[in-house]
Amino acid sequence: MSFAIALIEMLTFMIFGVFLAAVLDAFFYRRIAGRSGVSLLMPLYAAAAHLSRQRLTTEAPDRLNWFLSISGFLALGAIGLAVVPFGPQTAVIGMETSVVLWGACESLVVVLVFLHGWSPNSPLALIGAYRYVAIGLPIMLLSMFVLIAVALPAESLDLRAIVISQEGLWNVIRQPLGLPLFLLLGLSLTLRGPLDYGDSADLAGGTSIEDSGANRAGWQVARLAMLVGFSAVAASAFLGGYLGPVLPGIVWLALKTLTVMAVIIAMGHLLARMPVARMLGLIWKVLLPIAFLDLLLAGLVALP
Amino acid sequence: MTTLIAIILIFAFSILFTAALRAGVGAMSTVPIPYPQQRPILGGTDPETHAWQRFHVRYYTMTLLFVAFEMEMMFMYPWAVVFVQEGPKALAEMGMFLIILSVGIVYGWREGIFRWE
Amino acid sequence: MGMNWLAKIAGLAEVPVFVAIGEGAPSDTAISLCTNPALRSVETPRAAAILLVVGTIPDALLPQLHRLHDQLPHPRATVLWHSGNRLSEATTVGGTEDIGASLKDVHRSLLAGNFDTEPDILPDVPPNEWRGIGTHGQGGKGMMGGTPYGRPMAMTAADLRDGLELDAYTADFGPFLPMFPPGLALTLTLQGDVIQSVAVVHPPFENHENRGWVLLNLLGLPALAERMLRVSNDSDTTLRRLIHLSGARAAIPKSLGRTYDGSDVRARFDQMTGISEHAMNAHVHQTGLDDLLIGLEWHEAMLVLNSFDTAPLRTICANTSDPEPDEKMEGGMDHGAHAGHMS
Amino acid sequence: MMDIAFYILSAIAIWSGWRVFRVDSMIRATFALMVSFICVGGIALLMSADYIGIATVFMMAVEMMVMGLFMVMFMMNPAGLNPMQMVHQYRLSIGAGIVAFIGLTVAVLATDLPHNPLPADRDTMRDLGINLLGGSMLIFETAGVTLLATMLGAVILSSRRGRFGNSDVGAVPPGLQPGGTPAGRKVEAGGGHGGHGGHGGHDMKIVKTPEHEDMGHTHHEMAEEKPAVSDAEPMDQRDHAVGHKQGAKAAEPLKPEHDHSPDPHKDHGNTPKKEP
Repeated sequence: MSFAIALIEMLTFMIFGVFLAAVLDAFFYRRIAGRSGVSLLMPLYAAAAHLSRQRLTTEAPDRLNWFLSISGFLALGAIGLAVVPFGPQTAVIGMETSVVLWGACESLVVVLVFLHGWSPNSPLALIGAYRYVAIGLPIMLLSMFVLIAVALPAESLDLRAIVISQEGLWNVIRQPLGLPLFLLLGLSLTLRGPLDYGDSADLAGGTSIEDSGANRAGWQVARLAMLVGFSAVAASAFLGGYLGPVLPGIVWLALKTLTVMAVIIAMGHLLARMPVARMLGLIWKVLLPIAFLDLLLAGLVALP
Repeated sequence: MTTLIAIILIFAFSILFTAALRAGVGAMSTVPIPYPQQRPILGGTDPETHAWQRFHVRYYTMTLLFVAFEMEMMFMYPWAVVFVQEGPKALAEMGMFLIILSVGIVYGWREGIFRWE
Repeated sequence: MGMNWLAKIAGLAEVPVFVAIGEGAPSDTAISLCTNPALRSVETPRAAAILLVVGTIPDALLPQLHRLHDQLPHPRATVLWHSGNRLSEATTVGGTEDIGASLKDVHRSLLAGNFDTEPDILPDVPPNEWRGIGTHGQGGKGMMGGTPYGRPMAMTAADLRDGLELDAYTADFGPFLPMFPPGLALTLTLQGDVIQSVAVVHPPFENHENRGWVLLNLLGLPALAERMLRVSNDSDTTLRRLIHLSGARAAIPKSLGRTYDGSDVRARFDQMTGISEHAMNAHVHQTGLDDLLIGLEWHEAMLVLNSFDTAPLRTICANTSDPEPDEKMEGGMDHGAHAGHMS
Repeated sequence: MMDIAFYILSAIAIWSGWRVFRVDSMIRATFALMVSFICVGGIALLMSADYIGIATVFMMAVEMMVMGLFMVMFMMNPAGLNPMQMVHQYRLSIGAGIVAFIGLTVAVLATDLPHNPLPADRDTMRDLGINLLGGSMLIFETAGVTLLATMLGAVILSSRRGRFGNSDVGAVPPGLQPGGTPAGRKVEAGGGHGGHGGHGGHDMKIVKTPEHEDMGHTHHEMAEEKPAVSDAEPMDQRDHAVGHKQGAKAAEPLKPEHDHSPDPHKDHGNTPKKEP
């Protein structure tokens, strides 16, 4: 019974989260672009416009993988949200190794974005797919390091235990290098701004260049769902999740998730994307040593 | 067990949702799509060949290094759980392990495998 | 009934427009389209409901326009603006009318079904006949031969960078790609995402717009790109500070796209975005596109292409040595096979 | 409940494992194998081996991705646009499959498997960690050194640049007989065939080159069942056509920094045999 309640809670959280993510995205875009006025319902109108158009396929596409890449991407975002505890001991997926499960989701995202670019049999989408893999793979190492670092003081790979371990002090302060590195992974998972190597403007939309109608709507929803899932994980791992005074836990979690979401969206609009070869070098030569350092510092701090 | 059920439910729901999006405006999509509409996007021109090809991956050496490195990371998860319990010994051991593996990265760097070959 | 409901909501959305720019388009086209709240300019025709032709597409590029038109999903419409083109069933909007309101009307009537969606211009025939050919009826032959599902497969060639012989993908790109300067169409041979050879199919149109906003967009900063279009004068210090903080300058590799006079993409980017006041005289008399693009990765190549104003880019296109004559000289042996398989 | 889940997961694992050999597209084959592994990971979850199960999914997703990159890179017809037989030496492989199946079944049935079900709340992660830092410490550090050797080996074998210069400088394909002249086609001076990938009809005059052996199989086993020679003819022409183009392009003046040394045989050494 409590499982069913948690599931419904998660679904509600996800629906509102996706909607708010779309609104926030439009808000930041307009603010930065200097455009006035924002309608809260714009994302809904845009979705309806997508849905009222035809869904096209290309010559000899891989239809099955096209479909599975979109629905699978959506599912991975939802699994991210499912491992997040909404309160003490209430998570849809409460298991001892939920951090590893989230890691598995990260690696499946690379597979699915690749498939999304592969399946239309279209040159620019194909370039986007391969380029995404180049960045999506190594940037996962960063997230593995920082998540292992947050697991050290908790003595557990369970996200519930990690949240409880932050009762005294949030990990964002205890391990200051962790959250920035983790946010970079978020930009990559949600295909945004400086790490959007799959769907970028120089490829006229990259992996989603051939998406029309329902496919386009589905892919956009899945990207937003991944943003929600990722932000909730980041809020739990670094900002103390549901912990907080007075208000109920889930409200705190929602507020923190929104904050992380806003930061990612703002970073996406404000930071420039460099050519992929430089980013590849940057990850291995600069960011990975920083992740090592993060783990070392976390280890020293956690030692009794 | 509940984990498995939750994961399966989430996947099933996502597939249903995506399928429902497609079914929503099904009226138009039952018509076969004519060839001019299927042509891949190149800005108005007609490609000679299929896009699927023996794609020249520019970073393939990096992927091999990555697989080896990631394999190593899997050892770190159980290590993280017992870190506090074992104390400095755990720190020293993992430090040694990581230093050994860093040699691999430095070597790859020196050979220029992080470039777009 | 359900459809009507969806159509009503969809009618409230910003109209997704794919813009095809032709000759003689006003130089403030990008500004007026992007500042119009009623519409949104999209990156790919697959996402568009309306094809907006601004300016006149010359006869040489009409086949490309027709192909582009047919790639839009139904329901779709074409709108001509400042254009001397004639397309069947297209709506023409006068230069003085409010383009946003007109497009919104067209979009609404399309959704409501008052306005028939435009049929294909081109005949419904596959690029090569394939149905029923071969043992599996997929048009292929053997492992790599034939035209499975209408097209042959790419074949191998040596690579510039590492000499691996993998497939080389040759195709014409443009002229209606958002990251290409309007009118420019190139034949590119790619291995992976690295450009192996380039030939000019059609040079860009004469136009005096500043491409700085396109560069910002290519660097992943669409919001700043729009801001740049909005501020008419260069005095927006917020914009300059934001560009500076975004690291856009550092994101461009050093000495990328250097011409013989010594300016590179970074310097041209500074000038276009108003970071540097220093006026450059673009000497591009000896530089050709082949000098600039060959060996570059796709993203870098797009940055280089958009770092030039139209006039120097036209000179560069004229300087580009065309590989075609060489080919005729070198390989006069099997042209029958060439024509037969490649068309 | 547990049993139903087990049977469903096993059925999907077996079915997708079978699809690996039946689909035409390398990408589909790769990711069918991934689905199979994911189901096995799910079965591990059922057995309360959470970490092992999820780590399997984690690793396999990444590894199949990398394998897919290489398969597409080096196999002809990577998307399976022309249907083909994914199994080399069809009869032999069926036989090998049956033998392996019987062997493994006998092994499973004959082994006295331990039967001590773990309580579901047992913290296996902690056991694993303590073991890594205790009794298995040497194994753990040895694994580190082994992985380092793997990294170095992978870099040395696949990177082009190295401390002794470019890897393809002076590389020649192996001879037909021990100590014989290098096999395969020389790079022609005219440049007209620069784009030829070494497959197809060009090499037909040489009866059996090493890379041809591979080709021959694929040709024969293509469901089409045509002799390789007649098959190769149209491909030959297409190669000519592309060859001309590329040849012409190679003749263009290139920028000096692009060290252009095409070696038409470089890729053959890397061609992976399909052994999923």
